[in-house]
Amino acid sequence: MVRVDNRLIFEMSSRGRTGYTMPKLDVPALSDDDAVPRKFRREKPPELPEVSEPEVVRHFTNISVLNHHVDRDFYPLGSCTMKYNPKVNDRAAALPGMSDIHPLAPEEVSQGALALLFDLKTMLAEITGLPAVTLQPAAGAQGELTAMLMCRRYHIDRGQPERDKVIIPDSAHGTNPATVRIAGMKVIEIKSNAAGLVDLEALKAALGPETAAMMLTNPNTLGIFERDVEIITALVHEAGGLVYMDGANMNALAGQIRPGDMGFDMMHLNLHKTFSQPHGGGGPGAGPVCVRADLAPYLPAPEVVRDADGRFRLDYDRPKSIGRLHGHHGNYGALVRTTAYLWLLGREGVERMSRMAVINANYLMTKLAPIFELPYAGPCMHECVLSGRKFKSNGVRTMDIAKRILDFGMYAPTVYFPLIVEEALMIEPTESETKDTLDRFVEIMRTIAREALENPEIVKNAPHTTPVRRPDEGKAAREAKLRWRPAAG
Amino acid sequence: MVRVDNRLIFEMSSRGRTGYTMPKLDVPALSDDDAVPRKFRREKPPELPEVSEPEVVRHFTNISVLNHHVDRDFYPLGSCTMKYNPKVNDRAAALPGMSDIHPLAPEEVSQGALALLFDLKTMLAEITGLPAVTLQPAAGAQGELTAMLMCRRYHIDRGQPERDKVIIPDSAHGTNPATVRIAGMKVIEIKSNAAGLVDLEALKAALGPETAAMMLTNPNTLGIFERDVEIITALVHEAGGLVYMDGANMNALAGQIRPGDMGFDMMHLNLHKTFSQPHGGGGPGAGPVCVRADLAPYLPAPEVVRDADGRFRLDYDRPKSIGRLHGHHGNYGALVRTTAYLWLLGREGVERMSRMAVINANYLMTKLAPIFELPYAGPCMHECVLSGRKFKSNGVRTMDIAKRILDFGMYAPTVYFPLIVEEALMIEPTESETKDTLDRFVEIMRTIAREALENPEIVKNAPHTTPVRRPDEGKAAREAKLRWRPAAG
Amino acid sequence: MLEAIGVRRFEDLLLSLPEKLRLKGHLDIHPGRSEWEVVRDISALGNQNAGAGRYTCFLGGGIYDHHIPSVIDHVTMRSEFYTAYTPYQAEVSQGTLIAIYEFQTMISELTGLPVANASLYDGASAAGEAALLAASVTGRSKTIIAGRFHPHYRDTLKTYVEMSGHQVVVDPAPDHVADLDWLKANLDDSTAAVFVQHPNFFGQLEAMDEIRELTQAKGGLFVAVVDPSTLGILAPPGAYGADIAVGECQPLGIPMAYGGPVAGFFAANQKYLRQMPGRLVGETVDRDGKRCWTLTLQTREQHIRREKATSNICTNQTLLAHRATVYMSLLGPAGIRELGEQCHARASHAARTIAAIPGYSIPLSGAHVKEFVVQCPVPAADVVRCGLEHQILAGLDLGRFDSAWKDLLLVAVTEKRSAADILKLSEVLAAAAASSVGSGGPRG
Amino acid sequence: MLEAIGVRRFEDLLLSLPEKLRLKGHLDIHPGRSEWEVVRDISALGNQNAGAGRYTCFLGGGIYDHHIPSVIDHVTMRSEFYTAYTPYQAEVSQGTLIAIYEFQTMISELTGLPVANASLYDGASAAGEAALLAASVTGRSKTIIAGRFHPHYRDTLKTYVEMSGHQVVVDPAPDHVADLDWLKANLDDSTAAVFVQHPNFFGQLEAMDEIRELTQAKGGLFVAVVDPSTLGILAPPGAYGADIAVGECQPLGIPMAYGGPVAGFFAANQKYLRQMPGRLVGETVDRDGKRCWTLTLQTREQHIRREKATSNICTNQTLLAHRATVYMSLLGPAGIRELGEQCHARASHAARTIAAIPGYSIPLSGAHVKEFVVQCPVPAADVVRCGLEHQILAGLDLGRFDSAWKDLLLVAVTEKRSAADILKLSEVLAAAAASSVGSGGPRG
Ligand SMILES: Cc1ncc(COP(=O)(O)O)c(C=O)c1O
Ligand SMILES: Cc1ncc(COP(=O)(O)O)c(C=O)c1O
Repeated sequence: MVRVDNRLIFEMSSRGRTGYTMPKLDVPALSDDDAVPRKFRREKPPELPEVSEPEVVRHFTNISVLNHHVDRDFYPLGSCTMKYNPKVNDRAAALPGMSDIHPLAPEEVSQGALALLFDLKTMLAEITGLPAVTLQPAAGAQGELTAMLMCRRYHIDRGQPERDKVIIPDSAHGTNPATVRIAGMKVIEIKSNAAGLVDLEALKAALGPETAAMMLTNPNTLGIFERDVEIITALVHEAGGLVYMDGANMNALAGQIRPGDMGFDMMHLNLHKTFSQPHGGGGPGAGPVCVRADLAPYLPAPEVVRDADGRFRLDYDRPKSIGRLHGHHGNYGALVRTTAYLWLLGREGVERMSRMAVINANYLMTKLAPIFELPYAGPCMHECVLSGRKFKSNGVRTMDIAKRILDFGMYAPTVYFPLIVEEALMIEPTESETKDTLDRFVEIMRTIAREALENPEIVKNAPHTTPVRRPDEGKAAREAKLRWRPAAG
Repeated sequence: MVRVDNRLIFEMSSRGRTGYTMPKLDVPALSDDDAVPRKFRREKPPELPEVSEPEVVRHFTNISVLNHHVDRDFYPLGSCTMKYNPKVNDRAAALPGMSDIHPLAPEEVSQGALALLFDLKTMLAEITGLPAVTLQPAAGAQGELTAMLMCRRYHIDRGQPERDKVIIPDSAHGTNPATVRIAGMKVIEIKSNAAGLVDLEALKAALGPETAAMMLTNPNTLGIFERDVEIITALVHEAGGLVYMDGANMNALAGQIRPGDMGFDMMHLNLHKTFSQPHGGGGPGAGPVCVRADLAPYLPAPEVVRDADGRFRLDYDRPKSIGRLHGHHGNYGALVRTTAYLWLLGREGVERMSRMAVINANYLMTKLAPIFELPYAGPCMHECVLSGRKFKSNGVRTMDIAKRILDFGMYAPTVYFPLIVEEALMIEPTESETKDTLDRFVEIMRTIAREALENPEIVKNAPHTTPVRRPDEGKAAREAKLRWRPAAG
Repeated sequence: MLEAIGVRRFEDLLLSLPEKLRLKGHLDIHPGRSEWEVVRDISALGNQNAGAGRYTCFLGGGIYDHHIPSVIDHVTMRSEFYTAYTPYQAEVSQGTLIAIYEFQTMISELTGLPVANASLYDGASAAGEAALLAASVTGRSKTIIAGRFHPHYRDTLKTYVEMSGHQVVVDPAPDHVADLDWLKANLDDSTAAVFVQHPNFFGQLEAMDEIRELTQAKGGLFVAVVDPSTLGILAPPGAYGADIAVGECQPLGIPMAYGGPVAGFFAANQKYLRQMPGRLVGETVDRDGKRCWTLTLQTREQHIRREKATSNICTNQTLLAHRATVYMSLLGPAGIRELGEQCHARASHAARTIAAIPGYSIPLSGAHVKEFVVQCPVPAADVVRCGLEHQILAGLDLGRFDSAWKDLLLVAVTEKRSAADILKLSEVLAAAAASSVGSGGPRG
Repeated sequence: MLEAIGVRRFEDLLLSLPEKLRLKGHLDIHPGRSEWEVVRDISALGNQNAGAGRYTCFLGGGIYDHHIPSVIDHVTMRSEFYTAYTPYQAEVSQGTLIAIYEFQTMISELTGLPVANASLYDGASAAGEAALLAASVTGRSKTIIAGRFHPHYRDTLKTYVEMSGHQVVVDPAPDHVADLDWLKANLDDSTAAVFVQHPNFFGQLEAMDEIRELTQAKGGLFVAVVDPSTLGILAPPGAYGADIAVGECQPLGIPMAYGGPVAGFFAANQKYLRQMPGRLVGETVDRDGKRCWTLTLQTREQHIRREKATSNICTNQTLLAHRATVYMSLLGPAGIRELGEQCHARASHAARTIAAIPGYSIPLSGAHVKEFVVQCPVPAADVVRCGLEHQILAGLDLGRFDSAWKDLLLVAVTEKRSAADILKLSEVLAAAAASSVGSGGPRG
């Protein structure tokens, strides 16, 4: 049913066609006095497409079906927590008084929004065990930046500006080191040990008087819980550093154990992973940061607070704050979705969520380990990392396997990450999937493994049935055609 | 991208799974006094599927993409007016105070709904030239029934109960004769003349003292305007009958000419054709009936009226009314959509709508006539009827051509209707299509015509690329499997 | 384009229209508005209505304020469903066909009858169609309505059959349930069908077994009019031997929308299959042997059979049937049962609470599975009016239908009505009684 | 499933978690609610907010109450777009990739700069990223903010760069536009970039040509912060030589939503391509030679380059960028121009109307293309409060940012604000002045 109508919207354009309506101008037309002075005026109109409303609808509808998406089938992308997002979340975010409110409206007519934010902060504080929360960061990476800036400010405040080294395991997500540099600090990378965990000796060696912090993903990106977490946090604390948890994998822990209780001082959450903000093809997300009480003064401004009379207020008077990271209050719409999600789930629901996520991941690990290879022993938490290296001798790479999965109508796992696993396949089923779906996935993987041995060409040339097949990425980068231009002539 | 996951929702069922939430029961549980007596109780639960919310979403999302639809591409179904429906219509119908109102709410808190209905009646009266309007009929066929019942009541009221014959041209839609019978009257079918129009002699012959009415579709189902309409209406009036216009083709006329001015006494409109209620895969629609002022007393009850003080009210006191045809006020949601549509278009928009519909149809007729055959000369109005008979000698039937179109991603025209055209292809482009789309359609038709001559097998075996290919309709009717049952055993 | 067509002006295409009749000026309707103005103006009208978002709704009488799971809008408002036409070209309509087939199956399960169609306009017109069917298969001319039947359904049924010479007789039902003696006296060999609503218009359960027996003994068809939201707890029509069951799908995930669009369902005994009105989807296989679905038994329908069709219906309420299908899929057997139980428990609690308010009583005994009648100490219209002041739609003033009922209020309680809502209602009722006393207003 | 895994209890999977740290009881959050309760409770909160459906909104300051065509919600809320992940597997992500490519093209057209990225978090953080880029390509450490700049953008920019040792100096702009003398005095060889908002925070047009000349003469980058809804009438940054243009897409079809999610855009001169932050989609061909799209130049990004990445951004605001893309598609060149003209005409009318109210004046001359400052005879906070009584968000009390501005009100006028709305605003302003006089309340 899907034709790849390869036309861009610009290529459907026809002079004079429009898809909008404007109210009748019921005020006087502009007088010369009011006109924009000539030098400020636009001369050449932008070459936007000229199309009708039906054409716009058809174009976007037709390109949309070229996408895989969670509402279609399994999306086992490790580290991405592609869970199903209950539709009530979107309904909540679109309600009157939620989607149509101005961020600078007086607080007296924003009490609903402020109450919601306050309630969400309270829930996230409880879930993480870290009592002070900012909801401003727009995504995980901005949450990391928030925390690293706070960390820097904290040390400076304590008269230790020399503390500017941040220790990061080699299995960490790329945003961690990138963030550290932007926050004006330096990265010390440490190798993981044979079990895929933090190597305590390496950690000790890295710690020192310049240690600002350690960033630790737990469960780590292999899906393994850092069993020495208490020792790790204690070591860093002893050295005078803070311990930051990259909370991208919180779907494994929520309701089971709390980062605050493990000794973490700060962390971010990815609401678009753990707490059901849909990914939107790459965003929006939200990356709240939760911290120890004594770090609260450094949180971004403004902060939602509740006064003694029960009224809510934005507190701008935060002299130690690192400042703002967003023009307004962050991705409020995402925060509404998470609030709806947490209200829907409640405490038992949150516990069930992580429990099922862990069970599903272990189920897949158990079923897939014999077919592929499990470089680090389980049990895993919410995701498992396999290696596809045994097919290399047949010329089949993990990327080929990933592409072949697409032919079966599912998405591919995250591949080649974490970097420390050769030919990595990182698989995260989430709690939303039924056993039936997991079994279908296992069956597909088994089929592909067989093909890789018996008929490797079919895998190496995959995908075969998708709208397009292996775009030439080299050409894309070389030519850097980043916008459409009309054909010459 | 589309896999035909052939599973029905029942086949995804797994004991104990659910996709709903209920509020906590915050009232006392049922006492024995209140319990349903045993004999009234359900013993065996209905075998509804047991599935989770994500499974429901995926199932309906995945089956949905097996459909063709207007938001995908051209839908040239003659007589169906598959125009694009502006999205604001749906937004209007879903607004608070529109979708969430109870039909039995007191009038004092339903003034908005009543005002809307009154405004819509006023607009439809103006467009049709027939001043009295009921919005209750849920679709065209129910509109026809409303009118035929009114017609019957009218004659009885005037002491002419013997008037129970209704004259219908052979090109009429099937609902016309079916309606007449249900209304307790008899059908007199008359043949069309060589030009595809009402044969005046046949009409005269059919008229008589038992004539209750004539039902006339104008433009008729060949897309041709009945040029003798004034003579026709005069003849029927002379014979003491009423003239009903089947307004399914009003998209050709709105804003150009008014049925009331042509001598029609009553008519229905299909809001789901002319006035942009989306078809919903077969419904809902709405079939308002507009009549001459003196027929107003027979309209269904209740009627929306405006009192002298400007307040709106439902008038139930209608002694001559034919009564009710609907549990409440008809398809209100559709009526809101049409109101939004007409407000959006305004008078110029309505005129542009019919103008473009007629131009588009004539453009297609001109381009397609040389490829197929035009049994009745144009110009046409909003649609044109071609014949595919010249391909019969190659064994290619119109149905084959229709199926072959599907391979190109467009829908097929209406085929084998009207019955008076051999191998009919009834094509209605509507005003929403751009010339570009029409040209693509012509190109497809040209390709198929070529194939029919050069490579008829490809047409006869079409479609080739659709999710399924020519369902066995005989088997369906013979076996009459009208519901799913679990596989035995 | 005019050039391609070969005319100079648009008007040249309209030469067959009588020139003197062509509109000269503009239509007398407003100039077009922008999308924003349309939204603004319709919102303004919406604000004049008692939307269930603002008013707590205890109104029922056939249309109920149930919760609508968010999934339903999301899925059924996909362009693929809502902008598709009737699935004539089955090859590119399997989505609609599968959804209808599932609907037919679910309605069959819910009613306990083997065949169900793809939907009719609404519950009331479905009753009308059932009356036509009964008249046609029995060749008889009398239709009996027994028990306390919804007056709108009664009126619609009459509209559907009376003009073709059929007679409709209506049980006075002095006790607000079927009067079996009256029924026996009126049942005869000319009786095509007996219609009973269950629970009836007043929320009462009717003696379905007895009525079925009496009816079928005389060779008439027994037609049950039922609320599908009660069928998780109440015996299905198939279980008590109904020949036909019709009703309204609105409680199953369809917005109230001032009463429409909703969707009627029609389920029947196998033997009436070929007389059924409306579309039917059947399973078959395609050329490659693949299971698939298609419209079937179309020889019953007007576009094939014309005046001999079983009904004149063409466009139906497919999209609303889809909504009900998604709803039933979400609920499953456990949910449909819990839905019934919740309404039942809440209605019982409401009835008990109201019975305790001085002056008010619950005149009819029997289980209140969702809706019940309240005897008020003042005209029910006054109670309703008092409710509006507190943003409560307190119920349906039955005096609208019969002046003898002017002190009766019909109260519906869905799963959405919390204990707090019920408390609020009882306060309104108390206030209405008090204010009427205070103001010396008219009593009983 | 536990059996298949080979454990007896779920807890056996958590053996690596320190037992004593595991949560023993429940989390201290509420039990779950039903979907209906969630909708009800969030609706109740919504009713405590000044939704633009109930309040007439003259608030701006970066977020505007423009009309959002219905098509946008319909199309972008298709599961295909909003439940998809970042388009890593290009084969099954062409929908997202095409839409982003179109976004990049449209932003490039609107800004007159050759390359634009796939979106950043918002306008303010986009300014922060631009400052980082400028510092990195110039190797310089001073960032200058000239003219009357949005205080939130200023603060965000500072947060982004100050911690890595960069200095931000801010023009006092006593005349509420850039002070060119101050600028000359502060521009030097250590200046990485000069940022100017145009129209500026007070709605004024800035001397872009002059500032560009001064800046580039010193080898700094000239960064324009612009409102895309004005770019149908105002010269694009490319035309006045900006090196980088950043801004906020919210006016282009994105709900206000208390300020987020919105989407920042980032467009630049070709030469900064390899330093750009954020994702980029490029055209290429697939194995069969078919044109297609893919994420490209990813070596700039954190997941490849790690600490050497040009930015740490990963998740961005794609869905909001889609909204802007659909919006710009609907409007086209004519619409984007008419949008600008309508806001301009309405803002001018509003300014003229307000200037005629005794006590009020429009202190700044110059074209008001969408937003302008009003000098009030009473504290702007009082005017705002008075507006609330009439369900009007009268504007932004600038006293929130600087006590010297406490009598200044910033008023934004979009195409949605009718003559009647403007009249209502002027009445509120008049009433605020009067009531303050009457009550003997505090003056200026
Ligand atoms: C482990 C980990 N850390 C951090 C991030 C960055 O989060 P975001 O994309 O929300 O900026 C991700 C997201 O992919 C992640 O998986
Ligand atoms: C000419 C004509 N008349 C009547 C009808 C019946 O209208 P409806 O389907 O709305 O009942 C149709 C619809 O297909 C039609 O095309």
